[in-house]
Amino acid sequence: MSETITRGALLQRVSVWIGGGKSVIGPRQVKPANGSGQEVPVQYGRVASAEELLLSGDTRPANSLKEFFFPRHEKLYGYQFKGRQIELTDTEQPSTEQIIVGGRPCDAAALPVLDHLFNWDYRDETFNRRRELTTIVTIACRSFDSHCFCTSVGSSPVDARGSDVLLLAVDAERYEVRFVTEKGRRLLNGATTTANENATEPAAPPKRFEMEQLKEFLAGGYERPEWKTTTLRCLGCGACAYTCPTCHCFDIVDEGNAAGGLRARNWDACQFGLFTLHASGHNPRHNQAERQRQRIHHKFQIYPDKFGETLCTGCGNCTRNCPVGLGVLSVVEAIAAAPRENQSQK
Amino acid sequence: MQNELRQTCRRLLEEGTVQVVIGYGDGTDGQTFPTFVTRRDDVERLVWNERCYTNLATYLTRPEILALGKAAICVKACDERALVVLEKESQIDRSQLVVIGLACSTDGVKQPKCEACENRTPRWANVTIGDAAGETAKTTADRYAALQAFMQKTPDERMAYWKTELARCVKCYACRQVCPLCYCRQCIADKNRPVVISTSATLKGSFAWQITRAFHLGGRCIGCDECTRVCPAGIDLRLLNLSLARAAEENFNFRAGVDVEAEPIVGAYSERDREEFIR
Amino acid sequence: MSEQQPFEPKIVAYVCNWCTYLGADLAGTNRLEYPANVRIIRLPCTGRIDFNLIIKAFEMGADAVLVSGCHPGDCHYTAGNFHARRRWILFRQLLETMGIDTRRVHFSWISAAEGKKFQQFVTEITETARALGPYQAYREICQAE
Amino acid sequence: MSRIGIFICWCGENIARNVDVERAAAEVADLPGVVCSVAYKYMCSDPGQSLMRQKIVSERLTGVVVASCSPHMHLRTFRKAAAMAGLNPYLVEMANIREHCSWVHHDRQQATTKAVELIRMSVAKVRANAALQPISIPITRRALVIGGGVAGIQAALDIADSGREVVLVEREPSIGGKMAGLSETFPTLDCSQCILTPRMVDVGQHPNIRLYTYSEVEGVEGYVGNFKVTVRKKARYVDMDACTGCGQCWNACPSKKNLSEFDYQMGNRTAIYVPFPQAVPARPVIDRDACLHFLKGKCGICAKKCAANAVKFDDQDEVITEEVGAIVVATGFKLYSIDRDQASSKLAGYGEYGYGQYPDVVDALQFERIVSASGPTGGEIRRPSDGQQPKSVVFISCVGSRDNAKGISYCSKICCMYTAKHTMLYKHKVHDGQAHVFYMDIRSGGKNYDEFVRRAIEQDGAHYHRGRVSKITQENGKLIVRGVDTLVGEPLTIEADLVVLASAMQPAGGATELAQKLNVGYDEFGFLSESHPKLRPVETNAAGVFVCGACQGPKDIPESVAQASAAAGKVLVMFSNEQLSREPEVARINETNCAACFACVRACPYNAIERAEVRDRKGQLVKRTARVNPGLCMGCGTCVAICPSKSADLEGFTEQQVYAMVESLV
Repeated sequence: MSETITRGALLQRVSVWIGGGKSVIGPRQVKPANGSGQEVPVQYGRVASAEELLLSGDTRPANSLKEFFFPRHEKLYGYQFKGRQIELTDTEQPSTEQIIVGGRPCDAAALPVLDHLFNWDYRDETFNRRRELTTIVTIACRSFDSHCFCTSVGSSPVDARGSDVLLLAVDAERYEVRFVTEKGRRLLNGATTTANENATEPAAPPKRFEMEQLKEFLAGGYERPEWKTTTLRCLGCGACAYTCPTCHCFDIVDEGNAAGGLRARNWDACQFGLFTLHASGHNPRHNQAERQRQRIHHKFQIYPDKFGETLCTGCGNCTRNCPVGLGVLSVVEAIAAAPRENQSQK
Repeated sequence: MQNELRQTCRRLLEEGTVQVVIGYGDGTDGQTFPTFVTRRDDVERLVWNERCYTNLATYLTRPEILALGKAAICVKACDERALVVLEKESQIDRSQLVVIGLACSTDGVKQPKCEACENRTPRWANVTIGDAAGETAKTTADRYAALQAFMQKTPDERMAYWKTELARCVKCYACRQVCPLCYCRQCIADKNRPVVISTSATLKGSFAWQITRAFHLGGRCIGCDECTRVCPAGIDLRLLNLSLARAAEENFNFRAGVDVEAEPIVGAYSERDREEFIR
Repeated sequence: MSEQQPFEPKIVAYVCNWCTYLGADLAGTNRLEYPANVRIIRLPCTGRIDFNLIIKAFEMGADAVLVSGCHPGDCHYTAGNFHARRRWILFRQLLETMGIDTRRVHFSWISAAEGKKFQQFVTEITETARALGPYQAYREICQAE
Repeated sequence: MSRIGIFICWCGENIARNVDVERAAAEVADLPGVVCSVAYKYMCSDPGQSLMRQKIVSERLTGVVVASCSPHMHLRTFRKAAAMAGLNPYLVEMANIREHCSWVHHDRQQATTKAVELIRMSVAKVRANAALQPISIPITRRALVIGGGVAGIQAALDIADSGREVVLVEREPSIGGKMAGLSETFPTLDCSQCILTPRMVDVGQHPNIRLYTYSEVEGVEGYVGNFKVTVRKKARYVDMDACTGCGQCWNACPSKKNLSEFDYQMGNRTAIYVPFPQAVPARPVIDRDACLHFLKGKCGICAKKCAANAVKFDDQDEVITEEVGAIVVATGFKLYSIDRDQASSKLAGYGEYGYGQYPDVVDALQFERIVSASGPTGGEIRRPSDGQQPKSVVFISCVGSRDNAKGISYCSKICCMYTAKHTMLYKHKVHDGQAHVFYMDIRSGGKNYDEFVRRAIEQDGAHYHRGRVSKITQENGKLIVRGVDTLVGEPLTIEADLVVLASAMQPAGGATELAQKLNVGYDEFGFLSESHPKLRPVETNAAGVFVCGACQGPKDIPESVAQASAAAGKVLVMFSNEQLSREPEVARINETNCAACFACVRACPYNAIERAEVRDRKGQLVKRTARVNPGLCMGCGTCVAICPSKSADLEGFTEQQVYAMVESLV
């Protein structure tokens, strides 16, 4: 026995939520305002109507869900010069309820991973507030592409971590509903029916590398030449980090003028050449190989050591969005498969 | 062609003419990625097919690649224009570079820019592989058709369009990093004393950034459209580039990278430049 | 902006030290009155005036920007204004494409002897800006988060 | 933290009438970094300045804003005052609340508000100001003069007479230039050689002048005050020191039928020769292409005849390096070559006038030699073809000049005058002859100039026809000149024995190549560009390089001489100090960030930016970079705007300062 919901019933709920002033977020085709012919990817975004949502379970939005909890630009507080005094104004805490519909499980799975970071030595008010205000309905992936590798990092297309509700498509019109949290149950209360229909488990992408092999390499391969050879083509942009559901580096900037301004938290990315530039002029990571090594180490060694969780859900966004097809998967595949006898080689 | 390419590269590496070949390698799903071949036996990794999009010229100014030694680079006719500009701007020394020209067949690389392709065979390569035997005369109108269509909108509509589009910009700077002509050691966007361009990915910061990026390519952009291709937010940056390219062609009869003799229009002037807009 | 007070546009003028700045001085010496909306920023030469400054002025809430220097051939540094002119030709096209209101971006040659022209031109662009109203579109861009 | 002092001037009633200065002073007193804000009746007065000086000391100010008149009026005054009080003068800024505010805005409320904003802007700027030190450059107080015509001679003598050394380089074997070949000069008809040759001798004997004739400037390195010039002394095959100029050699030389350059191919000279008897130096040179020793390997008569043993057949070119601080270019002109191949495809010749085809069609300089007492005819007017005295001579002006169809749009300025002179000289020697002049306009502006032309017409009976000549043909030994007299409105045909073409002046050959070596600009015709047509007429955009004479544009002798003295004066002003002191508000390059695209190098109007290399201690190339030579930079800031990464910045108007100003406008 399982719970099911029809597509119509779901969309009807969405319309009610939108009508009620809630922010509904989901994968949608970003249409350019003109018809210049430019192909525009599917992205997660706030929808104005239920019809915009793409709920087939086949979409792989180019962005991740993190920006709805940890936006790319977030005002921390404002300041005004008043004579010789500086007056600070607090930022209003978020208060709009958000409902994410049609998220990918791998995107949702990143959120509990990020919870560690935002609640470690300092409890981040706005992040946690947004987490509380948000309910997440994910749809199990019905398909995968060559960049998907959730199974390699211990996840799967039906991974319910981070989701409040996980839907599995039964057919084009119906979903099997798996409630993960009470919050999720409350959200769809009354919209589901009990039926004796279970969705077939979707096919999972093949395992691309062995985590154990990777960890072994990371433990002893800091100076391995593969770091350089596999990352030569990296251009040093932030496309991987900014579309990654788990990357969370940020920069604190002041923006203002003679009257006042604001202090903000902006996304930052470890592949930028100036990311680690010190005020002295020294830059400890002075080439892309070192920056890529840092990225992989952070995801698979440093973060797990600190928080017990891998900082990667295998969504494949990094590789998919990389201008030169370089991402966690391509680097890790290469190094995990590197011959072992070279382990000690400098 | 692919075999010929591999043979050529093997020879260049064997003879020690170059230490590295910058070319295309196979990726998953038939995609191709930039690859750097330093050993002759690795030339088998090189491919040439209709998905060789990247303009590899962007690697010619990167310290990681320069460190590999004297290079041979694979270019398509469209990419090759970047070399002309880079040479004019003292970024490359053609005598220290072997250029392998790859001719695109008619059903070759398919990108929006291919619509306005005028020349499928590189013109200044040291070695040219394949013969596309094709120059398709294009008019100015063909070149700027996309822009022309866009400019039919009213200024307010154009502004509204860019507000929608740039709202998606996350400032990942893929447009900058992929650009063969954005080789500054420190971009003005990263300058903080003073902050000329707000670093935030807000509309304000994104407008300032995209205006600056486009303008700094004014009279320099060769139209490889890599910025547009790689934008994860799907912003049609090409329109901005085209507008400056058209301005350069209409006002100064200049197209970046098509004439090895022509001097850059940036840093130059003519006493006869138009000025009807100046009061 | 209350109903009683008419809209007073903010106008930023980037001018060269040797021609337009002196033209403005001459307007003063001759007591040629003009609206008080313009704020002059003195730079050595139009050759020094970068397009980023125009954008920055709009970010600071300017409703119009004026860039002015020596007539061709009169540049104190012989060619700075020619370089500037060439940049403006390109830059104006970009502004058009972006849909930025080019009625708010003015370029002029005003010599040290043209106090009268300075007065008239500043009056005219102030009136134009007043008629156009606040540059709401760019303010929205700057306020969006 | 800055400690800024604001000083607001009433300027009597000038500012105070429309600006509430006390209110303004109060409103800006709280700006960040401001420690004192006062208003005073007259800031520029002695008490006003001393108030500022006191405050600088008592308030330990790190920056000053004077809100008063235009900086063009008093910025120097206030900077000087600040320096007296021990504050770096470049930490003073002004807010122009008079010319730009109180004088033009009569609404007191608005004017005061604006004054406050202007002050706020200046405060924002001065907080980002840096203490700058004047740039001083050591200079070699020695000048190079290129070209030994009348302009070069004048400039060299003026500089040398002031006690400074001069290196004078002349391409020909003798100095004297075009003027040495002229007969008489307008408007006084004094003999050209009589006035010039004493000056030539002065040059030759001047202890401060090092003269290199038969030499050319090959390369120029360095910059203002510090040029290194390489001069190629062409092999002369005569030992200049040993030779006494006795003339035995050229009198004995068997190769006699060589066309004389000095006589414009109308006379002959020997293979070993002095160009003309009054040559300076009066030392011969051997023409390799005419000398039998070089052509056939035998002869050597000159060497045998030479008592001083001065003939050196094994002489070689010599390259000499001279260090100088200033350069005067006086390379002069040549005549437009009429029908010969034109150097530039933009120019067209005058085939229809038969020059080069008919020997009796000559140009103006050839006619000067025909008239000259030292010329090939000994001063008797005879035509080249048969030596007959011409009874009818046609002079055609504007041959090339003012003729867009021929590619020269400018007026050569001197032809109207010398053509009048030619008709007079002709009439004075051939009393029964008739001179005809075809002209477009007569341009005779100058002291006693128009009177001179009137004399040619009224006293010496020259016939002036306003119109162009369409064609010259030859029939029965006569030149048939077909033209039109537009005043009469009829075609006009004149049978002439001799035709003289007043062809256009052009810069001397090689002038543009030289200009490129010197980084001096030139116009489409090759005339060198002065720095400012009115205010810097002898300076060029290459600091330390000056121009005079016809290389800068067509001009006559008095003008060339005046300009030469002006150039010498500018050189001497420069040499009046041991160091060249320059304003420090110049550009600088952040060499770490510079991407070496060199757009700034192309754009710099002063060629003040060079391509440089940064090397480590071992001499390994670290990177390339643009680098500003502060000795050449004039501070326009064009490089800043053109630099995409803003690696170029301009002291006094840095990005920090300018953006601070804009960002204060809120």
